[in-house]
Amino acid sequence: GSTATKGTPAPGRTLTVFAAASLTESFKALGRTFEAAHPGVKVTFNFGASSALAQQITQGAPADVFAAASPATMKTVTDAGDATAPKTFVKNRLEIAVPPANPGKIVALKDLANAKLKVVLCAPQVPCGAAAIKALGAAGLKVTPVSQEQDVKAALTKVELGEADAALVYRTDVKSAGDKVKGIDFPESLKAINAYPIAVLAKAPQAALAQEFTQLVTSAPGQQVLQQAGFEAP
Amino acid sequence: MKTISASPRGRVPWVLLVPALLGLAFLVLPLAGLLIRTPWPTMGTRLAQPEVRDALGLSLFTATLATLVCMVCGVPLAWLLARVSFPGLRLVRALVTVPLVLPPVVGGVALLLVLGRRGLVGRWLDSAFGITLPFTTAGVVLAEAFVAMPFLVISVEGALRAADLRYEEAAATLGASRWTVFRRVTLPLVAPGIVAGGILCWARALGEFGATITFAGNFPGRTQTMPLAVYLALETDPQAAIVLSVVLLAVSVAVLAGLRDRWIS
Amino acid sequence: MKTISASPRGRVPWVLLVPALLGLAFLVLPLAGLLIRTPWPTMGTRLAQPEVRDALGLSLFTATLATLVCMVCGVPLAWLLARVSFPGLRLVRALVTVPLVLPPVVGGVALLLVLGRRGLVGRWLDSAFGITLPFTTAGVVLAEAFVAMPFLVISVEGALRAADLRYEEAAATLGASRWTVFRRVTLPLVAPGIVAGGILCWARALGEFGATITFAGNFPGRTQTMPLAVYLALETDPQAAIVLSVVLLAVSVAVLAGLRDRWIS
Amino acid sequence: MSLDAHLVVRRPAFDLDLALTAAPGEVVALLGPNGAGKTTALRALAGLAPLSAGFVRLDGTDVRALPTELRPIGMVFQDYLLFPHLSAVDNVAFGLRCHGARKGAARDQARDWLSRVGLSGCEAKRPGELSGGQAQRVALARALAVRPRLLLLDEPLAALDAHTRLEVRSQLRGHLADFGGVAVLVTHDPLDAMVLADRLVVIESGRSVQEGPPAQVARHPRTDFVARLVGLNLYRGFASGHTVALDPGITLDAAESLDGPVFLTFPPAAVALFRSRPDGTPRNLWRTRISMIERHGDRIRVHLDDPLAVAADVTAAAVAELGLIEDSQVWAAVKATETHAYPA
Amino acid sequence: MSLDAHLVVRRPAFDLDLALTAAPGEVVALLGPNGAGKTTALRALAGLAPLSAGFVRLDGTDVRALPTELRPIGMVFQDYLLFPHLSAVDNVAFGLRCHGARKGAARDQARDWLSRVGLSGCEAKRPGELSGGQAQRVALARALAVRPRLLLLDEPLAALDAHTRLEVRSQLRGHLADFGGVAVLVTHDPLDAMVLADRLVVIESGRSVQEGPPAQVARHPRTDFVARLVGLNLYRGFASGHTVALDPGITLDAAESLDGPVFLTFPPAAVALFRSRPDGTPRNLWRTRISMIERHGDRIRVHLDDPLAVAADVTAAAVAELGLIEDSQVWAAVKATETHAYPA
Ligand SMILES: Nc1ncnc2c1ncn2[C@@H]1O[C@H](COP(=O)(O)OP(=O)(O)OP(=O)(O)O)[C@@H](O)[C@H]1O
Ligand SMILES: Nc1ncnc2c1ncn2[C@@H]1O[C@H](COP(=O)(O)OP(=O)(O)OP(=O)(O)O)[C@@H](O)[C@H]1O
Ligand SMILES: [Mg+2]
Ligand SMILES: [Mg+2]
Repeated sequence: GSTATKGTPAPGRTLTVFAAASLTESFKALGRTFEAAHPGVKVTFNFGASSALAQQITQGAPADVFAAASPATMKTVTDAGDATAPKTFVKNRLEIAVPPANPGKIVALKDLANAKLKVVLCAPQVPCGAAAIKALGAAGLKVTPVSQEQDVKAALTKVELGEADAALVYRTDVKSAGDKVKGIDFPESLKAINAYPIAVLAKAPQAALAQEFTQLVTSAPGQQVLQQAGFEAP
Repeated sequence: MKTISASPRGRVPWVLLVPALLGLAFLVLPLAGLLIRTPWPTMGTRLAQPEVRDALGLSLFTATLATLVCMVCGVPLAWLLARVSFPGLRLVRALVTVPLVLPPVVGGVALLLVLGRRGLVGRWLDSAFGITLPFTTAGVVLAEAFVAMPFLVISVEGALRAADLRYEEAAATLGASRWTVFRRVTLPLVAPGIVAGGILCWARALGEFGATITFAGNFPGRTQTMPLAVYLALETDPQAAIVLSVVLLAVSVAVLAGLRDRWIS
Repeated sequence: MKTISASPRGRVPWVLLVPALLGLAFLVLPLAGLLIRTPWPTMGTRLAQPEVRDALGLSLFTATLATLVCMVCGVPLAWLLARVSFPGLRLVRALVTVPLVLPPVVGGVALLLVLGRRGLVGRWLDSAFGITLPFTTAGVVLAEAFVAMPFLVISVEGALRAADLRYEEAAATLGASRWTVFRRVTLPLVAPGIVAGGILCWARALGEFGATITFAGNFPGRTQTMPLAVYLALETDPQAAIVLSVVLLAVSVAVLAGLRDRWIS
Repeated sequence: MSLDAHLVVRRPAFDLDLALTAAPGEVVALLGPNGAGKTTALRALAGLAPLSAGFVRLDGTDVRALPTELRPIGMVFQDYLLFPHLSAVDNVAFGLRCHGARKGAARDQARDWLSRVGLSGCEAKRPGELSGGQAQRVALARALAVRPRLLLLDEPLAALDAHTRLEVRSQLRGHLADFGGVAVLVTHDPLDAMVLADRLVVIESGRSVQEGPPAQVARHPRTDFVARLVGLNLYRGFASGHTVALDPGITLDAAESLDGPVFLTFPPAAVALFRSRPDGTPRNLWRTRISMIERHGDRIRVHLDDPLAVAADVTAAAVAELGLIEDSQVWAAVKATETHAYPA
Repeated sequence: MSLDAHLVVRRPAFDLDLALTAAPGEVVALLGPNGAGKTTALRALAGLAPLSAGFVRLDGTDVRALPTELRPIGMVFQDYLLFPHLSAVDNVAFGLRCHGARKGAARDQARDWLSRVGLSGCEAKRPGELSGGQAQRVALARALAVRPRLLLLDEPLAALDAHTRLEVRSQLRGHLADFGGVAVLVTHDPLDAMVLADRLVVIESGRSVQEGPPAQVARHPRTDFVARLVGLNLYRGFASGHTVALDPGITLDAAESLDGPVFLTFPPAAVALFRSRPDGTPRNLWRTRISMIERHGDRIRVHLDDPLAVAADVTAAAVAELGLIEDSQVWAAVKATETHAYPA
């Protein structure tokens, strides 16, 4: 099957969406909705790390829409002139993820400062790490993690496998992990909300469709799908 | 009548057996860990998903093609490094290891810089021939070949260096040109090394992730290979990721167990 | 007096030279792309950053240690696969390639499942000896060794298969035990193959990213190797990532160019 | 050390089935045409070729289950098999070190052995830098250095120049005489075999066809191979008294009087050729055809074929005088006193 | 094809400097002790060993700049170097295919060559499954099959059994006689050299020490190596008429009358030994010491050393009668008619 699809043009028009990996499930659902509403149009997704997608776009990737997991990565694209006027379409909030049994007996953010606990945070370079620093700073806490993870999924994995007693991750991630981790909400998370921007790209081959897709994402039905996955309205 | 073995080749010495078994356990136990965690009941339904089959097929196809590309270019390159002396040989030999050390994602970026639509060579390919490589299946093959070729080159070069040069001399006295010597004497003599290199190359290409996703993107059916599918599955459903990995493993182990002994003997 | 070469070894045939040069260009051009994009003026300040030096030092240290671990276990394992026949040999040989095919992140997960705090073996290590491997430098070494060992094993096995067994027979008639034969005859005879395998192993360990970050995490000075630093730099500052990659490359090319020819000759 | 072995090695197109015994101190030479199984027999003794059946007893103990390295052997291979990564002296020291000698001591002894085979000065050379003959001498020194009790030599002198060969041969003889072990020697040179061996075992197609002390084998060959080796014409026949009836219907008179199946031999030099039927009545006289004439150094060998294949040595003068040419008819005569018969 | 070469190969511990010429059709035998540089000379002719200086002219054209594969050569290596991955027939066919033959034709020819060297039936065997002698014959067939114009043979008969050796030698002779090219043959067997070669070149330490037709070299050896090879005692001396003064202060009478520096030879069999000074006045008589007694087959060789190193062949009866033992004093006499002098 793989050879057959190679280079074969879609029968109708194809909309290409570059989206952060964390949007995979919700965007796939939105894509199906979009296709249903636009017969003959096929939506193809390129999910990956926002930063890698940004690299691809600045190197001339033929994309129509870019949905990033942080304003910073979107900025590298707009700075390069490949997109203008990004819009925030969802926000994401931190939660404390702990193993279901909660061996560290964690109930609030300040418990993470306990030096005996193995806490993992995201690296400061990635959005969830930046958010964690903001939240901890707001709470005036100093937490020494055992690891600064490359992305939020890596942090979550550590908790799922019981390697870490706690991690600061997004609500959406806690939600997608189901019953393998327990999420603990904490008030300071309001101080560290991460925004997801979306933009139509400057050289989009299907600019009109791209515009419609971003409208779908920001529309009420679109927001409903996203909020089911744990995102919050912008 | 049963053959009595008259040449029992001594005991396998402990000092070799113990580290070998340790090494084997180290390589195989994590796999056991994975297998224990695999949600077997869902296996069937996963395998039935067309996306999984697409990804698996694409992986096998691109890895095999990438291995062919590597063979065609890499074996001659290894020969050049092992048999011809030219100025700068040492540097070239060290440069060949570059893609090995380069974090694959950076390798993907580097490929974009050269072969991307705005890249050094890619710009020209685009304007002259209308060829763009990124985000195509051909791009996947290139990304995999870039990452996997050094494995082939280095192990084949090692095999060439260990080969007895005098057979090549004998072939020359029989009127064989260097090409004939290469084809009819050198290649068969270092066949085990080439098989080993090919396996390394194929397996590395099959497992390649970073350079592929960066250079070729992650489009199902076109550039989404199994490792990419695993990566996305990890985002949404870690169990599914394990299942996909196990499928990839099972297929590759089966292919290797099936093919390799045929090549070797 | 200058030596007149009386044995000009024919021309290098085109059919070998062209693909070899193509292959070389393919491997080296992306590097050139990187170098062109490198913001050279900032190089000095980057290198002066203690974090970069830490990461580089840690990378070299762990890759070297991982290579040693792989040598100690992997060479005997390769010998076992090449010289001893036992039931299940084919399967074991195929299983050895598993870590090669496994997407490294999944490899890291698999390692956690076995050697993590709650892992099959890790649980016992923890309770009996108080040893936990994840998030430690030892964990980095293990993760790198896990990913890199197959390269060593497979290329050494290839070299062993290509070696002339009769020298080992001759050694046996002189009273050499299998261990002595291995140490004093087999090893020196396949030295080029072992060097090649060692290089593959070291380079792969040096460039290892996925399994390391998954199993050992990412903490500057303790588990943050260069590839991890590069990856994180890519998130915020692609230029910095390129600089770091180039540093990693320069160091590894220098090490390889310096050491390898010494081993080879 | 005594040897008592029954070596059975089965291969798709070849079977070795050889009983081999040797008393302590005895040197046994294996002779036989190319591909007869001599190397295979040595390899079986060394434990390098698996026995399909049979046994190898050294001093009464069966060592069949013993791996090669535990057998008290030394072996010189037909193609030397010097370790290419070790210098000559380290090649020789290898076995000594395997038998527990310290590095320095082993090297000293090895140097000693090298000088005994005339290679002082080549100590540091790698096998790739040795000439063929030098390599063979290193291989010999390497095998002798471990002072084996069963010494297996596969054409150990084949690559040596004529003079060195004489020297190494006489050294080897001294060495073999000294040591109480058994030596099994493969050689193609009848002189080597005669000089070095106490007993010859002739193998053809994997089977022993004749055994005995060198002189006896040389006098009483029992196969064409041995006959040619020692330079005799050999025939099978049926004797009644002095008269032996050969297969092609010819009768010859022999010096011995026997009855029943016999072998009959005479040297090529005992054959006289005549253009026409000679006068007198030499009884061993027949008409025959010259199939080939060869010059060997200063003597000329004439091959006769019909009715009896005979080699005759004549002088160049005779060839010229008689005008011998290939395909012509001549009369051949052999004196009965030079014709030798013994029971088959 | 004529050959005119000056081969200079410099190595750390060894120098070859050899002028070698051969007329079309000529067979040149290189003789010399182990390590003399024979193999090196062949490799230099083949273009496998780089010349430090000199030239290799074939029919007048210098082929020094020509790579091995373009030289019209065929080579038999001392250790055969059969391709281990090809069957015997494919080994022989290899060169034919390199010279443009189709696969089928090459195989047919190769089978033909194999049967000529007596190996029909071994076609499908891999080198690892051939015996040493079989391998050597395959190597010979492989080199001959390409019908080279310069044939380089490095001890091509060393591993053959005595009978096969005779056969292959006579075939080789026929072959060499047929073909108009030049053959350079390295051998340790004087008989091979005598039978096969038109001219001998004796090399010692990389230098030619004597050249000439076999018979002349055999009669007039000029170095100890050659003398031993052909079994003569050789001395340097200064002649005045029939009297030759040798270095140790002994004078011997020779058959020839010469003046100036000469070589003097006599065969070991020409030496008579006496317990006490014999009566009469044989002029070539001196008192000497027995250093060693050796049995070679059926004759006994007595080595005398002081004042002149002489080999003497005597009968077993003489040894017993005279009670010859090592280290005892005897009188040695040589008839002047058997003593042969020629200018040095
Ligand atoms: N590994 C093998 N596999 C199959 N056949 C073999 C193998 N080795 C030898 N043979 C065959 O077995 C027979 C005996 O071989 P062997 O080497 O013992 O002969 P040999 O008496 O040593 O001869 P030579 O004097 O030529 O060295 C030959 O016909 C040979 O072709
Ligand atoms: N590759 C080499 N490097 C250095 N020295 C070498 C090399 N090959 C041979 N020699 C030396 O050169 C000399 C001549 O060697 P060569 O092989 O030509 O001798 P040869 O006449 O063929 O002797 P043999 O009769 O023993 O085969 C020897 O002393 C040998 O040790
Ligand atoms: Mg043999
Ligand atoms: Mg030689």
